[in-house]
Amino acid sequence: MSKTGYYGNWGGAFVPEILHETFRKLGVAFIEAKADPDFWPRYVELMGSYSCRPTPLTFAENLSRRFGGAKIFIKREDLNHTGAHKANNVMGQGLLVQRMGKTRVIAETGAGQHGVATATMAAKFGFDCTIYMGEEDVQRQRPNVFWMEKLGATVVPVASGSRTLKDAINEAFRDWVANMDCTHYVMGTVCGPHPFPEMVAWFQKIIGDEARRQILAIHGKLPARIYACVGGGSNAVGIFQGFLADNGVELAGVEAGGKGLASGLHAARLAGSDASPGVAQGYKTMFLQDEDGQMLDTHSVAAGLDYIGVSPILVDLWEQGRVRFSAATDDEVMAALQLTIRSEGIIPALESAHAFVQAFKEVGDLPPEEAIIINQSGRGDKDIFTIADAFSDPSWREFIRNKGEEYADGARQESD
Amino acid sequence: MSKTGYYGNWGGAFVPEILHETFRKLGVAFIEAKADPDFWPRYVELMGSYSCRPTPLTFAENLSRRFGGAKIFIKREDLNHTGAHKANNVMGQGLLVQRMGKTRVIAETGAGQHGVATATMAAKFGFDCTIYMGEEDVQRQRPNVFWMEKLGATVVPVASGSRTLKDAINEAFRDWVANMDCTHYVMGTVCGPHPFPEMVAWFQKIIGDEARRQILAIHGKLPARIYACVGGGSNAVGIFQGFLADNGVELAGVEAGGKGLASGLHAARLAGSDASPGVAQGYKTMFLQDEDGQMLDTHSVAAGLDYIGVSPILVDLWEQGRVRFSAATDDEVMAALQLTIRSEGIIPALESAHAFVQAFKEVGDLPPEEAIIINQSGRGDKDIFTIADAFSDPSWREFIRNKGEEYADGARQESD
Amino acid sequence: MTLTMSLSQDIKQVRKSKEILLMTHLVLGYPSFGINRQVITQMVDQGVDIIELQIPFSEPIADGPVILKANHEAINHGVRVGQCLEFAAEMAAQHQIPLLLMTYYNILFRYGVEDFLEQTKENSIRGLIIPDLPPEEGGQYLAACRRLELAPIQIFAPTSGKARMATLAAHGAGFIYCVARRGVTGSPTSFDENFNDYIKRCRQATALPLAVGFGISNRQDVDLLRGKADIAVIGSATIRLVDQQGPEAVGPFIAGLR
Amino acid sequence: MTLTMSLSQDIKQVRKSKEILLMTHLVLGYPSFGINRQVITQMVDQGVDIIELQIPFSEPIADGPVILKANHEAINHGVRVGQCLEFAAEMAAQHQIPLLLMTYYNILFRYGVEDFLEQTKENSIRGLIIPDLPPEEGGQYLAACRRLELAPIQIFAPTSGKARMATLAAHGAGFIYCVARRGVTGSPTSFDENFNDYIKRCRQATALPLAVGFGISNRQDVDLLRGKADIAVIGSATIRLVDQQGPEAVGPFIAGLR
Ligand SMILES: Cc1ncc(COP(=O)(O)O)c(C=O)c1O
Ligand SMILES: Cc1ncc(COP(=O)(O)O)c(C=O)c1O
Repeated sequence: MSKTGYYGNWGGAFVPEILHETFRKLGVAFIEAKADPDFWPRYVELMGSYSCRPTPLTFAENLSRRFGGAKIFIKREDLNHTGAHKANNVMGQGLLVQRMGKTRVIAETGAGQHGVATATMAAKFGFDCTIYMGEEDVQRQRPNVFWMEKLGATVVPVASGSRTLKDAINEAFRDWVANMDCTHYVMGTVCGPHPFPEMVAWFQKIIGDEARRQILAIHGKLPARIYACVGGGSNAVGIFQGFLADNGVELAGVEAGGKGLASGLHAARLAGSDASPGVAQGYKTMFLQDEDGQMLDTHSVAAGLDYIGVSPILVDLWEQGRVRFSAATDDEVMAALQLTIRSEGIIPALESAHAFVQAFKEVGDLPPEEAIIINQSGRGDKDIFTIADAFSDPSWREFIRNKGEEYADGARQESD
Repeated sequence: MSKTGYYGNWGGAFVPEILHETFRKLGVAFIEAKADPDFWPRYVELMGSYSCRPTPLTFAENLSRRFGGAKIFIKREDLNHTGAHKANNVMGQGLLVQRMGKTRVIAETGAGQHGVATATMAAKFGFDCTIYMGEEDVQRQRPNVFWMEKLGATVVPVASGSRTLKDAINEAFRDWVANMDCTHYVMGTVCGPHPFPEMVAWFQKIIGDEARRQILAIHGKLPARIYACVGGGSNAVGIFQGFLADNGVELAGVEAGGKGLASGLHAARLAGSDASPGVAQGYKTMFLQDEDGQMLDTHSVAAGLDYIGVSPILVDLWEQGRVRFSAATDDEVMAALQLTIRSEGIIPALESAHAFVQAFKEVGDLPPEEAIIINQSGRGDKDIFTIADAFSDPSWREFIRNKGEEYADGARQESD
Repeated sequence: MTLTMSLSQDIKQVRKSKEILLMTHLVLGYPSFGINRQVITQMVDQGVDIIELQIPFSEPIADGPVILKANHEAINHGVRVGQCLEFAAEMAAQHQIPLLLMTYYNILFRYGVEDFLEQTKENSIRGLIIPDLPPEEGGQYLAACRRLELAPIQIFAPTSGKARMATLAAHGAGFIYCVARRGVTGSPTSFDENFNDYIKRCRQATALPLAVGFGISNRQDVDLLRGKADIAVIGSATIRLVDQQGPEAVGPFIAGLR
Repeated sequence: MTLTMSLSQDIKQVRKSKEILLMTHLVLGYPSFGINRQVITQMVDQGVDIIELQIPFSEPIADGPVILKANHEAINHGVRVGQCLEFAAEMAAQHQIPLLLMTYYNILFRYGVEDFLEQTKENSIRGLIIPDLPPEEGGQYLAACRRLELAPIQIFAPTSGKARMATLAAHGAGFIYCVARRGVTGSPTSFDENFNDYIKRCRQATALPLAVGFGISNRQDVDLLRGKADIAVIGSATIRLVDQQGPEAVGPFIAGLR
């Protein structure tokens, strides 16, 4: 890092003065935790006994055969407790919160995955918990809201702005500036002001540590390429870290191409040319914004990739040429999802399916003695409403209609 | 076993002659697999690389503190790929099907969990797959039907009888007697004709093997008691096997008490006195049946426990006094579920929550230096429709109603 | 048919005068005992040689949709095992052809196997078909049948090998019920080369008469069995007929079969 | 107020004749530039001493619901940064009190920090408040402000320690904006013992005038600040007023504050 909290030209900590001290203390706590020889082993132990780390590296034999190129391995973050890599970061931050003696956590959530993970962590550690979620996402991801509430969290629908992830982040900051004495803000990805990107990256590197060990053990050598979807960038940075020093390993980030880069309805910051440098939500990165610096609306079939900014760590690696970026369209994602489900009996999250798209496009070009790893950041069954919608599944629709009528009848009877 | 396929007085193989040869060959294949020194390691490797075995043994610190008795450990079968212990059995049978050279699998399913697991296995192994599911269960468990279909399976709603699990089993047998040359019937639990109980128990013993090793490593000695819910009995037999020889370890099976044993609306075969010996679905066990031997309707909030019969292995262990049985009512289950979610951030399946009920009732009586294990057979997020119904969650109802209207509007527009 | 000798002897006796015998089937209490009576009378009048009376069971694993539905509806209308036994006794008293009980093992098991068989004998029923009771599981049943001179009809299937057929034949009496094909009752069977080989294998395995069932529903099917089997079994076809056209249709249907 | 000296000197000058100064705030283009004009005229007429003109930004992280909504609506109605700068120039030409720009850093960053500040200077704006730009990140901004003699208003918070206040004060000019409490703009503040200690700490840390903002909405609040702070900042209160009672209500409201 050239300057504290910077990755090349990116990152920093653009925070209101009221949070200066909070960030200072957080930075100190994080440095102390990193220096504490017991901390990382405790984290690994927690992830092993509460979640199911190490998560497997699955050989996708059928997909490999189909594409006839390199062997395809899938890193199974979907098998984590709560169903995604988000658990790694959240449980790590939970240990840090405990260390700092705080009693309440807040978080933003888009897809709901980070919200569920945070609410879960809060239940386990006995923290109070409030989750900010764009009103539109609350509508789209009701099952996750249900579980957060059952886990004891208060879910606050955010009605401002585009009523999605970025507005939930703003709202979480607004809560934090009021309550930072007792409250920790559990940032969900490798974005936001320093030390968040560094901290989240540190916890998520458990993915890369494991994957490196696993591929060497199974395949006998390093993989040719690694594919990861990029929303904020935490799962990508997590797995990439295991291979950054191995220059022979190509690292590929895949963003949300939405309805196509030309359509404007996407969330591609580094693939394509719609993004520009900016400072918002406390950090400097490439944002999807207009000429004035107002943030744009983004679109993706995957709520977890539907975000204006991207990790400063990744922007730096992209500028260095170490990580390359591409985008997968919604349609490509649905096709890759379908193929993966049928071929391997594995249901990637819509977010993760983006990584599969790019891998499928390219794996055939590699020789069979090579291997690639796709990071499956989460499981797709959380996305049933979105996936069933996208497939326009008629019996699902009928089921929901009947269920809706049943509830309507119930409500009528109660009011009689 | 006193006689082939018998556990004391229970078990056997009451199969139509047309299947005699199929069962003979299956028995031989199973014996050969057991004798093959490579088979079990291959199975363990598959479960490690495709699912996330060994599944963790999680110390439930908050629950332990709350009840103030023995330490509570939770065996996390919910973290398996597809979300339940059913995967163990299914993947094991998949290897056996491969060995036998068959190309198609069929299965019954109640909750849908075994159906999803079988469809998943079929996708991975490249088998054709048909799942039989009671029409009522198809209605109740539409999300699972959706995933089975996406996994490439044909789901056949069974409209006969009580249109639930037992009828799905009958229908699967009817398919099998027509197609046994190419087809294997993947029985979902430790029931049915010999060698199914023995075979399913063998694959599920991976739970007990792991749990024994884990509790000794973590707790330093054997647990005082083990609790498992009992539908057919596969998760219970799976974990109990690790401790059968340890007479100091009490083994407790928990059945579905439904609306109470006195109400008749339950599925308690061994707790309570409503069941009697019988022969149906190919084996001899304790059934919920009337005086003539006609099977009764059963009830449970947990579809996976809602079954007339129970494993002959468990009936024998119960007669021997080695396993004791109790029942948990629907209401107790919802309370235990809620408490577990809030206290530990863990969402047990409704089935699994039955085991938690009995453990919570008793754990306070044990001293703190003892430990108990609860087998969490599956995760509860599959049950969102049932759980949200049971909690009468108003915002969930509203969400479904809106979604239903949205679909209805879509349908109207299409037909315009 | 005179009812003096063993069931197999009786059958062989009749076979001398008929190229092929007819065995029909019905589910007791479906759609009602009254209609069962009408149907049975017509069957006997039209020269049916043996009738299989199925006591309904809630889990009829070997039966296809038609018989399955009949089983469930009978139970749902309250039909009890005791009623079925009484009705069988009434029919046996009234009609001079061999009657058999067909049901699943749990019905006997719950009643008490010995008691059930004694009652069966007392009711003048000649034998039983229990499709989910292989001889390995049926020790008590087989012994009691022997003692009571009831015929425990054994079943051959196309999947039964030579040794297996020998075992089954050794336990059997009355006749052997040869399941014509894979699958459950009620769907058509193609009587092709494979079938002929199968029946040949059956013949070689036993001296008992051979009945062929599963999928026989018209004269053509029956004709194809002439010279191969001793008894043609009409199962779901009559139930379907009664469902669709009422009990009066049974007589003409039977008359047209042979 | 004569506009000849540095902003802080100007403020100190006015303070000689007024026990407390008033600084008000509005969001440019909300609800419209026309209404902004009316509101500003009334503010100036009623003796407001400084006005903060907020250029709307899509992610106003430090603002509460009222200002947040104003930001978003302005942007949704198409308000552009260029228009805001022109409007600010027009107001500065028209009114004889110091005007400040308030916005978030990205607005400057996208425009080009130097260009933005030069334009600001040219428009006769006296200083800027950028709540998400701590001095550690604002090197270029601070240097350009110094060069252009613009006041880069620094912010103290109750959580700022002694050393931190010293650092901030060293970078600041014009006055120090003391955030009265934790939280965002727009909700009430209780001016208790803790607050008095806090203001004492602020005083000790700097010779610059102190403005106190966040949650000041009536005469009572302003009175409590007399003798403690130099400037009382009225933020969300006027926006709320205009929303609810229209721009005419602003004059009487301001008149009643002091
Ligand atoms: C399953 C899954 N994958 C990926 C992402 C994107 O986040 P990131 O890029 O930080 O990994 C999310 C965010 O919600 C997610 O839920
Ligand atoms: C999660 C879960 N637990 C338990 C059961 C009950 O089955 P068994 O008793 O065979 O473990 C089921 C059956 O579907 C299940 O899905």
